[in-house]
Amino acid sequence: MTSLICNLAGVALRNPIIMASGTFGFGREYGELYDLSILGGIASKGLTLHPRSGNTGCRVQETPSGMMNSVGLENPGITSFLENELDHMVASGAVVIANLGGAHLEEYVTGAAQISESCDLRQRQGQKAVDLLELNISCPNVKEGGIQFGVDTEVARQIVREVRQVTRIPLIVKLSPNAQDIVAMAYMCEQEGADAVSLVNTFSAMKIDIAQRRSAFQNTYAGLSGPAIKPIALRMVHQVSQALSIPVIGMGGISSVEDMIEYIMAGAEAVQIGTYNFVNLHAGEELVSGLTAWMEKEKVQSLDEIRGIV
Amino acid sequence: MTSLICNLAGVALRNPIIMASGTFGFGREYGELYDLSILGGIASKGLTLHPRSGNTGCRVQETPSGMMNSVGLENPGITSFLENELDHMVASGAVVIANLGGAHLEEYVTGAAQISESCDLRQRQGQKAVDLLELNISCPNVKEGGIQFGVDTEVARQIVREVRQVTRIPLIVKLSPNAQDIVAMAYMCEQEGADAVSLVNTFSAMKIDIAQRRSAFQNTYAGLSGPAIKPIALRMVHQVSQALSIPVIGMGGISSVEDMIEYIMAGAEAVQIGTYNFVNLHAGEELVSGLTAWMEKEKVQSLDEIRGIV
Amino acid sequence: MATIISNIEVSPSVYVIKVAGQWAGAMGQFYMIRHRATQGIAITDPLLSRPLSIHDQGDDYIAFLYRVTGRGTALLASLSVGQELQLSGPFGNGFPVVDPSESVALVGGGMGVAPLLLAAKHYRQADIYVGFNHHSFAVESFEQILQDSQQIHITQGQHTNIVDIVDPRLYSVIMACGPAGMLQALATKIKSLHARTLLYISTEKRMACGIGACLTCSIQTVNGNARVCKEGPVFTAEEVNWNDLSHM
Amino acid sequence: MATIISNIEVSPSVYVIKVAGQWAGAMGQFYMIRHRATQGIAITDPLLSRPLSIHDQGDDYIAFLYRVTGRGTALLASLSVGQELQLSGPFGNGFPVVDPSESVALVGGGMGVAPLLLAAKHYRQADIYVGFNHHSFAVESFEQILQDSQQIHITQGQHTNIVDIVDPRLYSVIMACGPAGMLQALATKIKSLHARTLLYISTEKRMACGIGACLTCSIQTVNGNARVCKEGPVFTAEEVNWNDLSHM
Ligand SMILES: Cc1cc2nc3c(=O)[nH]c(=O)nc-3n(C[C@H](O)[C@H](O)[C@H](O)COP(=O)(O)OP(=O)(O)OC[C@H]3O[C@@H](n4cnc5c(N)ncnc54)[C@H](O)[C@@H]3O)c2cc1C
Ligand SMILES: Cc1cc2nc3c(=O)[nH]c(=O)nc-3n(C[C@H](O)[C@H](O)[C@H](O)COP(=O)(O)OP(=O)(O)OC[C@H]3O[C@@H](n4cnc5c(N)ncnc54)[C@H](O)[C@@H]3O)c2cc1C
Ligand SMILES: Cc1cc2nc3c(=O)[nH]c(=O)nc-3n(C[C@H](O)[C@H](O)[C@H](O)COP(=O)(O)O)c2cc1C
Ligand SMILES: Cc1cc2nc3c(=O)[nH]c(=O)nc-3n(C[C@H](O)[C@H](O)[C@H](O)COP(=O)(O)O)c2cc1C
Ligand code: FES
Ligand code: FES
Repeated sequence: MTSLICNLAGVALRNPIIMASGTFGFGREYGELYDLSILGGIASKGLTLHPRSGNTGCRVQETPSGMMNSVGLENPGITSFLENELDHMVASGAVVIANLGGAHLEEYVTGAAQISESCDLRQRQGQKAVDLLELNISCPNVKEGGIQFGVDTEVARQIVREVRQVTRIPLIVKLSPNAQDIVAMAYMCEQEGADAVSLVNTFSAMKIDIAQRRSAFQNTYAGLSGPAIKPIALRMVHQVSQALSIPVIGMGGISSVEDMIEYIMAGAEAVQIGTYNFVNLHAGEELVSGLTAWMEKEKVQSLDEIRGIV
Repeated sequence: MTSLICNLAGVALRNPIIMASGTFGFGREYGELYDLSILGGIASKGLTLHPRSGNTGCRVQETPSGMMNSVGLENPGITSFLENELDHMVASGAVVIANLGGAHLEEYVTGAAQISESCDLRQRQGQKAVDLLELNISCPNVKEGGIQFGVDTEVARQIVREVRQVTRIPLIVKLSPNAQDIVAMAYMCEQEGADAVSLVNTFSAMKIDIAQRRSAFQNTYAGLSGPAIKPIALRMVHQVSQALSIPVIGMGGISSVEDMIEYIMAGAEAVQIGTYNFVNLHAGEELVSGLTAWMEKEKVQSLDEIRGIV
Repeated sequence: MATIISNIEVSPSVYVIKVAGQWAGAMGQFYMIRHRATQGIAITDPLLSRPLSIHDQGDDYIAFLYRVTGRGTALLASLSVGQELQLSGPFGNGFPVVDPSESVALVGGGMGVAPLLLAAKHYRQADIYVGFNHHSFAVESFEQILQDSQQIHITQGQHTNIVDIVDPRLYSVIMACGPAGMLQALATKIKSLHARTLLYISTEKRMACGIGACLTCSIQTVNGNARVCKEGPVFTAEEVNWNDLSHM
Repeated sequence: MATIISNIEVSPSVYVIKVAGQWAGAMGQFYMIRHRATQGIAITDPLLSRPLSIHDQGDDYIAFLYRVTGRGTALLASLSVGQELQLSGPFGNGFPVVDPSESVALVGGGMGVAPLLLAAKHYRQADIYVGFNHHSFAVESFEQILQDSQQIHITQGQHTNIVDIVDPRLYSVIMACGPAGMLQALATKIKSLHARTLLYISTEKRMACGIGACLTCSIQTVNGNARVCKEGPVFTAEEVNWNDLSHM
């Protein structure tokens, strides 16, 4: 019997396939297309303490084998998430990951505390709650003039440390590929008590509208994702996996079973699927059944047999 | 009259289109396909003090809209270059850029000195020589266990400083996108007397051969180039152009006239064409005539009108 | 996957593509269309699907009217009969079904005529106004379904504007599709004539998912953000922010 | 750009594609082939061209025999008559022209038969040995050009090996193409029989440019590195490093 179960900080996932934050909403829309309970997990749209309306102007551009987005963390805010979305996510049957963003340190900490308290309460009432918290440290720090938190290890350390203190929910830190030293960044997360790291978020990138003679995005730069970035993201996941003892969740451009296997062979405990959800609306179900089929064909009974083999 | 002339450290190029190092050999092969004198410049294959036979095993893999290479600086060495290739490159009529690599500090410095002395001698004899030296600081530092020189600004500073001291040939420093802080790296080059910077070299990346359960490349990682990287490279060129007063040469994935215009609008004085030479063997001639046609159509008389406009 | 039955250039750079099968969908809804070279070969460029409104439907086909404006539509135009497409949909809210007592006009500018054919099939009594900067297209398709040839009004050429020949006071409801500028001109005309016409517009915005999950197609409305792919593409002129609509 | 005249599956997953035009090239040379969906639409995936040996040539066409092994060849197989390809070539050294007095054999394993047809057209007296693991293909093309049907020898199935039925002592020159293992087995057989046969092999290596500029196709030889696309693809068995050849 092949088993796809994987384990993240004591949370068992049916399989290592998680839908990436910002590409799956809160699961409602994809839930109309297929049964979400077959998924390993779902990461919510990035949440912030207060509702955000996101960026104005163009929000998406296609690039060679990739896309750039500048959604700007449009989200209903944590309170609304807890009231209107969490029940629905829990009911999906997949492991629920709340993805947390912020524009400054206090926003992260207050947000984490709010999610945490609300989930404690739910649990005392016997309700299922958020299984894992994914801390997105790639947000621009508005107090420091827009520099990304996730670039400098010591700046990021402060967030990880303080968020860790306010929550007992198992903590994943989601790393930015724009980090100056992604291995040092990941190692810092392990030191500060993170239960796992996930990588990569989108690459800072640019597209110029030559007819208009200005950036295609009002924020000048935007985030690159999709198959184009896979070779770089895979290298980062490999480097980080070699350096850490906590689990690593790999992502960036995954569009096939073979791509997932590459990440797992590079050391990933689980993987996330982002942009491919747009290219193939049934990505989740096809990858889950495809992974099972691959394991049977290759006579791999557990992914542990191949994890980190490279 | 539209003019495409561009200027790099006092060296006038017919147009801003330079063939990138490692993708154009020493010009011989492409010279059989079209007249190289129409090009702005040609950067030689990366040269090292001694001949190198390069890496063993697989050297190229295709990726989504990109390619990875692990040629490993196979080259005939500087002495052979000076004896057997330079005359031919000079005869092409394009500006000649010698691209210099090295496995440790002394190799860079000795190599730069050798090229420099030989070129001084040629000039005293009334012969044309190397017009520009392009210092590739992305090579792995074999003495320091393979870490790339181009990642840490202070490590790179030493090379730029010492190479600058041994040559009067105008110096371009070619930056790695794997640099921890590419703006700081570029600024260091300006401080140390570089005449220009060029970017980007290839991104460190990985591909796993899942059937063999090992990396597709013997060196584990290899360098990603091509259209896939363009959005990230363009962002870096924009950032660096904003920070520097010396000219910036932009590259990464250029495959069309529109791509070149994006780089120029982002601030590039000139551009380099790499991988696209493989996709379209007549890339050089088509881009030169395409750029002229574009300028005429858009009524742009000089690229200065649009350079850095974004 | 769906098989192409025909793919015909009906006017310079404008095509009608017909795809086999029974496809759901109502007037004003759209499909996300992606060209996969061959079943099973994953091609990652172009990556995203392109939104196209349902132009026409039959028992065994669905049709889209499109203009070649970039790589995706150029690729689409290069496909021949028998080749396959990836179609997902129908998505979006579509045009509203209003009471038969309302007097309805349908106004289309350029490619904006695409979703109106299905609307015309529903509103058989509606007056139809279509304007083209250059060549006209799809006009016969409208003529075929109309009960009275007087129902259709056409302007053609860069110096005429379809909005000029619409008198909104004649209609309690107008449904329109076309460039943002044209839609806004129509809204302004309604206002300045103090007409009490309710104007529905079909909007466009770049999309990634098409189903409401990615938030790349958000626009500003008086009720906060709305997703063109989910709450739209049809909005009332009252609720949208014209400035925001002019950004693609 | 070149127009496809025919693209026929001659055996499971093996195709012959014919492209219109007068194309240069000699036996053992190859072309770099890229599938551009439509003239003027830049598609960047797949990015690189694929090397294919010239299989056959006529006054107004060139033909390639290929097996679908990945995305590029699968795309190629999906193309229909009238569609366009980007062809660059001919590249590489090709098989040597030896003195008519030499006794020549041509040995091909699997897809290795592809470049041998042109060689057989040149060496009309040569004996031909072709081996297939599963289905055979291209055999009739050889038969058509041979003067004597006794010249061709075929093995088929996984338990036979074409090398077993070649007696190298009968030939002063053998030209061979096929999997690295087969080529090495042939070289070993020549050695162990103390035959004085000169063995030329056509090698394969992943390529980016195809013209000698990128050095991604370098292999080790007794004379230092050589580029498969420029100094090769044909080398003598003496000069290559078999270990290196087994890496793609
Ligand atoms: C709801 C909706 C319905 C539409 N219905 C039709 C129709 O029936 N007929 C028709 O011809 N066109 C229609 N469009 C516009 C059509 O989607 C674009 O013309 C098309 O996506 C352009 O793709 P391209 O690859 O040719 O252009 P490119 O410029 O190469 O496309 C690059 C990217 O930008 C997006 N994009 C570019 N222009 C538009 C646009 N105007 N709207 C949305 N995305 C765009 C593309 O989808 C792609 O992701 C509709 C758009 C929307 C949002
Ligand atoms: C000089 C030469 C002549 C050849 N002649 C023929 C021929 O006549 N008929 C034929 O069927 N095949 C021939 N091949 C092999 C053919 O090039 C590959 O089968 C083809 O490139 C595979 O492409 P793909 O996209 O289907 O496979 P993929 O595995 O998807 O290709 C990925 C990348 O690897 C490269 N690649 C994969 N396999 C090979 C290979 N065996 N050799 C070189 N590159 C490879 C591709 O070119 C591409 O860049 C020849 C190879 C060489 C070097
Ligand atoms: C439209 C879009 C929105 C995203 N929003 C978020 C977000 O809110 N929080 C976050 O951590 N990552 C966000 N991401 C990043 C993805 O979760 C993922 O890290 C990235 O896209 C790389 O994976 P991919 O190449 O599979 O898409 C977003 C990505 C896209 C494309
Ligand atoms: C096969 C190959 C070999 C290369 N060799 C060198 C080299 O020797 N020295 C160097 O500075 N850059 C080298 N490069 C990097 C290119 O010059 C260029 O910086 C990079 O490919 C990005 O540009 P592109 O996307 O247009 O290819 C090489 C790139 C390729 C693809
Ligand atoms: S296109 Fe994704 S939400 Fe509308
Ligand atoms: S393929 Fe570029 S040198 Fe041979």
